[in-house]
Amino acid sequence: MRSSKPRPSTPWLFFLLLGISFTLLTFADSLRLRDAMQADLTANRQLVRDLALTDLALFTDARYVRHLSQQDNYAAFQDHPMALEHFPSGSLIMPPQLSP
Amino acid sequence: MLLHPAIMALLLLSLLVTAMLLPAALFALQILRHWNMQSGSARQLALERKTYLISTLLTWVFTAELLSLFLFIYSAEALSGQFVGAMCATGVLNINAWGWPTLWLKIVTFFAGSLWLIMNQLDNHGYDFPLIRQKYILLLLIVPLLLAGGYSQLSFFSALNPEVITSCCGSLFSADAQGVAAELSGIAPKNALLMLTVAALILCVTAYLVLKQGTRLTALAFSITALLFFAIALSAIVSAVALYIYQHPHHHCPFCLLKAGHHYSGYLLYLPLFVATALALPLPFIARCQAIPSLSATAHRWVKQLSRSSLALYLLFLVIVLLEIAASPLRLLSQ
Amino acid sequence: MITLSHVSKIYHQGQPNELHALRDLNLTIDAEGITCLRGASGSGKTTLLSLIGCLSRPTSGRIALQGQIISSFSERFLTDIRRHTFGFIFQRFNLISGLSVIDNVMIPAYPIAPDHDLLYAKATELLHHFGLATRLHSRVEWLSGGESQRVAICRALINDPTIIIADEPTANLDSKLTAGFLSLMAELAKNGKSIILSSHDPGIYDAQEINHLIEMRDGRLLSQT
Amino acid sequence: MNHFFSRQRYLIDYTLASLLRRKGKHATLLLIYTLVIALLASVMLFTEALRQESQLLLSDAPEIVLQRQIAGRHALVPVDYLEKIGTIRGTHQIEGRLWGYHYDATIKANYTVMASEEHALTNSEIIIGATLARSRGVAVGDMLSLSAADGGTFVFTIKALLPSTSELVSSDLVLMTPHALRLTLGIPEGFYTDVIIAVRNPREMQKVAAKLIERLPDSRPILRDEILRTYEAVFAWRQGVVLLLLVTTVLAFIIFAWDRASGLSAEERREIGILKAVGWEIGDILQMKFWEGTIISLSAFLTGYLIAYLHVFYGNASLFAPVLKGWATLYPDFRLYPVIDALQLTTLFCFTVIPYAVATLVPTWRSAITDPEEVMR
Repeated sequence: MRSSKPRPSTPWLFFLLLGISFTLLTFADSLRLRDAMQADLTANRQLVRDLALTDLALFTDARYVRHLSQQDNYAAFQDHPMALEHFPSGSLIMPPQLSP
Repeated sequence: MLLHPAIMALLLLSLLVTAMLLPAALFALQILRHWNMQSGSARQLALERKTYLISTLLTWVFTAELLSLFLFIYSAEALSGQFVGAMCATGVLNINAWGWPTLWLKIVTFFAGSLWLIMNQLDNHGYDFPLIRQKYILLLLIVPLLLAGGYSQLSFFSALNPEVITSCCGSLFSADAQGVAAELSGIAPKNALLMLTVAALILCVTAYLVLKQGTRLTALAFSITALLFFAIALSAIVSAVALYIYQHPHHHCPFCLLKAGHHYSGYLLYLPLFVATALALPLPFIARCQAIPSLSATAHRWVKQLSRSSLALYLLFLVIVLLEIAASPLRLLSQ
Repeated sequence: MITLSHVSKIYHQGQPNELHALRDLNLTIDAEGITCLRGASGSGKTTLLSLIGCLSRPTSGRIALQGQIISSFSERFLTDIRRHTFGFIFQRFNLISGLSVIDNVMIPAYPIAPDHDLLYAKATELLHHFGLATRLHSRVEWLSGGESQRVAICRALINDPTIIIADEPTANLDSKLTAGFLSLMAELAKNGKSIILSSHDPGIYDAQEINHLIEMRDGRLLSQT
Repeated sequence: MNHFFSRQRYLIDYTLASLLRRKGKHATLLLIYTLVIALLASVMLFTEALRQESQLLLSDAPEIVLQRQIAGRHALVPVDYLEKIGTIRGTHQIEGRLWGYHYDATIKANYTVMASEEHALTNSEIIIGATLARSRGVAVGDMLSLSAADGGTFVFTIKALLPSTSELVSSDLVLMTPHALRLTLGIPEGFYTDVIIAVRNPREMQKVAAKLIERLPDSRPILRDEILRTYEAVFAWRQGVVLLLLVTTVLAFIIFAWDRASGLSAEERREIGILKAVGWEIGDILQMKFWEGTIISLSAFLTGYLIAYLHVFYGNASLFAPVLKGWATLYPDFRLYPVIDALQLTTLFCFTVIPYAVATLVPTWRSAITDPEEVMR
């Protein structure tokens, strides 16, 4: 005789399976998205090469954080490694490690 | 010190493990002092009930440790971009003296943990807690191991300084340092594979003896051979199998195998090898328990089952090694 | 079948509210049919039942069940023995509210993990037998006292126990339901189950269905017939 | 083995039935948990994607950038430096680079002005980044005036915009001819901003850089590897800081969960007592409670992660993009390059599920050791 009412574990195990497969699917989906963006990426790399760019344009609030790798000693947040920075991005960038 | 998420996760795990371990250790001391199965006193009942908590705690501790073994290797891999000359996880582990000890301690912990869990499981099959003392003595031995692992990991991470651009005159301080060697030297591939074959043959013989007789001596022999096989297999992976997988005669890294670029073949190799060894190590101990009345039937069955599964996994490992070698266009032995 | 020798049970040992529930009790229950423990409340009936039923361990003394000494078993093994040997019916029925009748009946079998369809069929059959066929999927808090008790009996029977332990089973029932309960127990006894129940209700211990009577007072045995 | 699975399934059955009975209580817990995980996962996915993209893009950055420093400050490089460098073996392309910052008072933003000879510009034409064009509200063919170093104002025609898909690297760029740049920024003839050097064999980069310092003691070479490493560290650091802040959220949640688990109601205690009395063992109760935790945390973990994935890669991380993308005046608008791996998932798991499991461990056990005898009283 079959149970007239489904066991509560059945829908949950189904949900779990669904969740896991969707999670695995995100890996496949990320590959798909990456493929779709490949052309843009290639173009951007070409731009980086052509213009000899060195930095991402993520931080533009102050000029000494615009080109992180090209900054020099007078940049405000480097005056003291632990100095609190006026601009928020400065406080999120690791202070330079003073190598021995 | 780096503020990398994986490092933070590892430190968090090690904090949690320590927090769970200390009460467990205190409890182990209580057990050793006050345990009396004949008594129905309130204290004895409380102790018995606490064993449930402690085994659950320890199951979590060892799960967390297993997770942290994976995470440690992954994060070493992920950090390799931040250090000069560290091409992969091997290089990162070489950065300071704590890298390799941490990894080894984690591996030893994995085996110690599986030994404890198997013992605990076996103990649960006896109505009178036959192994309680041995179990908690073993726990007291594992505690310093885990603490050492945590300490070593903390030292490793706190001594890591990323080599970022320092704007004080020239960033070239890093140029003086030659970077960290990302290479492990191995023995000649031919010798490694030969040793692996010999070890496999001995393993089969001892496994046959255990399955036939199941005595303490044969179990001990199997266990020791398994341990040797494990060591030889690791060195064979580094000095020969990895070369076939990378199709490169000088790339020895044991961790790059775990990457997508090599079809995750490392998991296929390491999983059977580690699990097989974890199953083989408790064998002499289980064989000894055949003498305990409340456990003898279970122990007898377990000796057979564990040695059979262990051998099967070792053979699986060998088959995978052979397949990898056969599939690789690289030829090392023909010259 | 059940032998207790020099059994004591002390609650809150070493604390100000220390309670000697049983004192040096020697007792053999050869439980064919229905055995009734009689005594005022506080006489140690419940403690005795919980010791016999492997719900707890004696502070000292030995208990043997079917020749096996169980008094020094760990809780894990006591439970294992309990769930294969005993079925319990409690004074307050102790059904788990919020769950359906059939779920309540099946719960004791969960850790043993029999095949689900078989278990379900067995529970349904039991409930049919005890006249609860229409109540299978009702929630237990909607049942009447008599129905609740019959659900509790079904639950006690789900694992095919050899011994049924009932602690003051009729305290919450009127005399008509009490008589009904006794006839159900007599029927079970006829089918080979042993029944041990405790009561201070004359309607029970003077009833003709009772085969053995054990009288207790202050944690000691008074008489056994 | 079969018995094992069938037993676990029964325990799951029971757990779900008992969770469903207290829907309200558990739904809030699940909701909060899911949100916390979604938040953490979004941060991780977002910064990781950014980190990966920076690595990919900047792997085409110049191999060596040579700056000159005077008094510890970045100074212009005289043309004759190029000749001095030219004789170092291993270098194969040496070019002076002209670029600088321009502060635009109208929108209070810094532009990066660069000289470009490849786009065939005339001296009055410029090419600008798409973000900049958006902020200024200008389009191709429009005029853009920039104040010059000598106090005057130059008016340029916008010849083209850089593709909007490249905003991550080009948002604030203004490309013009070298001549126009010198006039606008005031860089005298005979000087460059810095020098870029291509090295034939990447393994020799360190050696070339060492020679550069030896030959030009006032110079500071910046290697591409260093740039990559720095970005790697910046994003790891960024992710770390945000996670550290969010860990307090997790902690708050854990305390909440612990409180829930330990504040067992009398009814729940009685229920566990009944279970034990009818034949369940401490181990069974613990396993049942393990499933309770697993059902809640796995459901929350998977749902939270999926929400985060959709939020970051399909919803463009709109919730906290302003925080994570940087406090820029010119917000670059870009699509993230989705890179996810097992490390991220494992790390997330360690941050969320494990602490939850550990926090509920002791309260769970405490409820499991309820004396079965209690229900007889």
